[in-house]
Amino acid sequence: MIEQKQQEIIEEFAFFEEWMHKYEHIIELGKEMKGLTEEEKKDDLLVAGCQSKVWLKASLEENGTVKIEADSDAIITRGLVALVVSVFNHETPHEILNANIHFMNDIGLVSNLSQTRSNGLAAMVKQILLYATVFQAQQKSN
Amino acid sequence: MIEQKQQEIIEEFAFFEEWMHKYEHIIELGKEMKGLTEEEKKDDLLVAGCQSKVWLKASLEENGTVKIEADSDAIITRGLVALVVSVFNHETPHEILNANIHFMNDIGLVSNLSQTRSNGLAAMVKQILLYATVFQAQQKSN
Amino acid sequence: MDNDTLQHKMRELKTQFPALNQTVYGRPLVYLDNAATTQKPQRVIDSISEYYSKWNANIHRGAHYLANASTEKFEATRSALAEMLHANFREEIIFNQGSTDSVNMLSTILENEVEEGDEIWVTEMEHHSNFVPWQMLALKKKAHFRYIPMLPSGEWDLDYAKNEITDRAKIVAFNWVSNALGTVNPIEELIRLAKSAGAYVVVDGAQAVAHFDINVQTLNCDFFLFSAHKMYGPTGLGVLWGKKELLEKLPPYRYGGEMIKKVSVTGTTFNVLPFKYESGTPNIEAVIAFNESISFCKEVGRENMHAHEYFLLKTATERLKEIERMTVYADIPNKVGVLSFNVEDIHSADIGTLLDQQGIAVRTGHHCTQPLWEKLGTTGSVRASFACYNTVEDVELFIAALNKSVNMLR
Amino acid sequence: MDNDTLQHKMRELKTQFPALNQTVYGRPLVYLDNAATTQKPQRVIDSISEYYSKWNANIHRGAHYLANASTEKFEATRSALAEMLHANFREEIIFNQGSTDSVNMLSTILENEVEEGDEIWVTEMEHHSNFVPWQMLALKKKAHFRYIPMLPSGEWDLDYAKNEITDRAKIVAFNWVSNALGTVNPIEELIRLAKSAGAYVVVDGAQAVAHFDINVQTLNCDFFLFSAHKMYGPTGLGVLWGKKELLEKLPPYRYGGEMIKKVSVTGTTFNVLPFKYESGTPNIEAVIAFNESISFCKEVGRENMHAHEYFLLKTATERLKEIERMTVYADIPNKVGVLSFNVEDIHSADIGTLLDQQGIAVRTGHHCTQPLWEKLGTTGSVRASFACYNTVEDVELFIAALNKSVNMLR
Ligand SMILES: Cc1ncc(COP(=O)(O)O)c(C=O)c1O
Ligand SMILES: Cc1ncc(COP(=O)(O)O)c(C=O)c1O
Repeated sequence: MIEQKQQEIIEEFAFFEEWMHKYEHIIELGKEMKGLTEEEKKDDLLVAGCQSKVWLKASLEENGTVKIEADSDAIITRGLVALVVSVFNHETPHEILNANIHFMNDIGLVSNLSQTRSNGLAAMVKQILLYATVFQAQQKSN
Repeated sequence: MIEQKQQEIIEEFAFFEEWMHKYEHIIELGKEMKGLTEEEKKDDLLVAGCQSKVWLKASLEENGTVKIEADSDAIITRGLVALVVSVFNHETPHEILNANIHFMNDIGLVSNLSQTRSNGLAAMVKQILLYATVFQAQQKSN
Repeated sequence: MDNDTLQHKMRELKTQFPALNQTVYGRPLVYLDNAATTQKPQRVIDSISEYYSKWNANIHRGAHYLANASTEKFEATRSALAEMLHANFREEIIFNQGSTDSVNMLSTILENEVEEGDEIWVTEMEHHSNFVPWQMLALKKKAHFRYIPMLPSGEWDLDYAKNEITDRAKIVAFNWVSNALGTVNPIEELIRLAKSAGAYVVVDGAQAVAHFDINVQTLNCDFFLFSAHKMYGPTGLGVLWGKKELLEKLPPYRYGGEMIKKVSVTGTTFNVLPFKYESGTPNIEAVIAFNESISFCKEVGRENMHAHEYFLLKTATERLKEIERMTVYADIPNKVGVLSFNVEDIHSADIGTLLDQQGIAVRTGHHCTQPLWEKLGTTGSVRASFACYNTVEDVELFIAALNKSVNMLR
Repeated sequence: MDNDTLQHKMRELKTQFPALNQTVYGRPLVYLDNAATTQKPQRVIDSISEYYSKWNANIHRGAHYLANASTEKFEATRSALAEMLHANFREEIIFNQGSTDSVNMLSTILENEVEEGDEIWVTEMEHHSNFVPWQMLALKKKAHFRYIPMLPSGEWDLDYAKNEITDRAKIVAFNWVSNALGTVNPIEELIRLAKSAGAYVVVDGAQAVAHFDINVQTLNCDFFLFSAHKMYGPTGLGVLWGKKELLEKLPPYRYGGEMIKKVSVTGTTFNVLPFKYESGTPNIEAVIAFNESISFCKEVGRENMHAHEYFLLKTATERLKEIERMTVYADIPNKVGVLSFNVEDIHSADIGTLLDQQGIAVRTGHHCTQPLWEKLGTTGSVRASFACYNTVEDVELFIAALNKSVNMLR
């Protein structure tokens, strides 16, 4: 499932020939994303490593999948965050932990977006994996 | 007089075509110099700035000229010290203070001998000028 | 020199900087991040290559040709700096790692000069490097950490300073030019105030040395510091000038080779200036190559540099103000070529990202001056900063790309 | 590899070092001052030129192409170093100015770990840079400054260490290889002793990194430090490795940009590793170019380097001993290619001067290890030190020139 979602994103971005259109799409995604409420955007949800701020919230759903919500104060980062959320949301901890995340490279996010920002995303992914690890442990001990 | 002594040294060194002979001559000068006694080679006579040690002693002679004695623990430095002493010894403070000291450059001491060492010699010359200044002041106040 | 002549003269400079002659993402690079670090002229790069190809040796203690040659070249830069700063003594010039290193050194060696209840002053606009070390020193010595407030215009509140700086002030440290806003501060007046209060005066010249002639004698400060990399020189090199009598009196900072006169198991005595403050193998390569940067600035003339950069600043500022909902910070006359701005409801990082895609290199964020932004009610800005090699075309490309970015983000 | 194959392989190296391909005073340069600083291969020089021609930008906080590119290259060297040292975490690698800087940093951040009456240990053969900072720390904290004596052979008196190092020892700091004598010390054993006494263990690897593979895990020290310029790298760059849990626990050292999380007028919080210890603009150029030195050493192989240098050492030592009234210091098997000697009644500086005239670069004097020479009853030596690019011909030229010099001086 995670792999399939990555493929869809890659295909979507292959469509854009110009950097401008790629970014317009990311900005669009950023505008569309539900994100977090102002009350939720607190320092304890902050993910380190970003020039712009990224907040991340994860919880275990009843059916055993992970619910991920996130936000950013910069719109481009927000769009990128939306992509990451769409890939990981509603997957099981097991699937998350075993996924090979490559779409960011494939759509040119790493080379084309700033190191600082992709580091921010890297930190976000790292944080999601951490949550998944904890949730998996919880599931096993239940 | 100082100028004349410098010219003599320059002529003397012009004689040597090879570095070896130049150094053999300097070593010879070092061996021949009377220098200071072991008791005189104390820290308060040390001149700063030398890799090898240089001791310097200056006094005002009855006829108003300056007597300079010096030594070094390294034989090449000792030879160079001998040259400096021979130029300044038994000159008046006035003559010393008004001299244009160029022989070290002219015989290739600065370019051909190490910076550290020529700095040591520079420090020695500086110290001699300092003594000369003091002696001149003493003479005037007498 | 009239402006046309000046523009003509400065236009040639860009060709001396190889890094400026390239494209990024297929677009010509427009480098407007000069307040972070300047590019280096070919002569500096060549000097480094030459050093490693011909002269490399450890300095000062050598008894051989290369060691003497590199020592001589190393010391020649010290002399050139003494001349550039109008220092009385060449041994007043201390080499270290950078401005941050200098301030940390000063805040350490001045430790015993500060007593409980004394005041240590900075300004609200300082770079963190000239803020945190003093804050920490105050904390350590139970001294009062105080600051001269910044007005909304980006200028110091000098009236406040006049009223509040008394003889309880032991140290007053401040930048000549703000790296975040580009404002040129009235340091002569603050130095006078601080000196008559009997305080040690530290001038952070990091953002000034590439634009103004400096005379530490007439400034009458106690310490003046800057980084080579912001003056067309190599990274990893700082210059600290200090009054000889102070540097002689104050304790050493780093202990090790070169700064030692005599070491034994029972005790150690220290060397004279400048070696007292230069322990360990220094950044020899950078010191030697920096002499080329010094010559470069002298030959171009800082007056010309500043006039040219100021012209670019004014041109860009006018064009910028045509953009709707634009805030230009510190839009006052006394400035170097630093343009700090925000567009309402758009994050500075977003503008930076889209400018970058168009080949325009600017910096976004807090620029290591968080207290300043807190005062201005935000967290940072987009900062475009000009150097002598920038051109009017650079400004045009920047403004066009900015307009496009803002449209995309609205 | 047999010795012939090795000699053949190493012979090619010299061509990679432009500084070695020159004459001084009309004679071919024989550079035997490698313990002071090594020459740099062309790839390191090229990397510096490339950096300034293509990538130069201030790192970490940039939002543009060049800043990202240089940040990536900068961090790549950190990763390469983590691999080279077998560090568990790449953020355990801290960049600074040099070995001297590292020891000063450690002696400052460990300050609160030392109490009155505790013991701080070094050895009698330490470089001043790993001696004086600890001596000063002991003085400041009223701790006992103690040292492991050196035997006349140039080896540590380990029996003394075994008897005297007790749980009162808080810090034990020592070099792996002596810069003055070239002796390779039994650090594994001393680390074991010091760790079982519960002390912090600091290893000065300045003279080891160009000769031995390093594994900080199996060594089990707490801190390991060295300078790039002694490992075929640029000047002005030090590397400090420290155990993550310690670096996280200990206080910051230099305050300023980059090491800050949040600054305000009321207080400041610090950033995570490695930034906590890397304030201010670092020596970006040197860090990036140093990656080439790391590759160079890896490709040649430190085992090969050491074997080759050892062969040169043995050859030179044998020839040296043919000279009358010659004292070779530390003529023992466990050595790197450092040959330290004196000729009776001849000053080392005189030998150095005459060797220099013949194109042979050696170092003379105390080599920043005065306590060592005091123990050996003299004030210094002539030191010839070999690197991987030296050849048997270099040894021949050196010995011939030495014979000539000694004859002139007798
Ligand atoms: C054993 C040892 N430690 C420390 C140092 C100091 O290194 P640096 O001068 O690069 O700070 C040296 C350099 O001579 C050394 O040989
Ligand atoms: C005003 C000011 N002070 C200090 C610094 C710190 O300089 P460095 O990073 O070279 O130590 C900077 C650099 O950004 C600066 O702009």
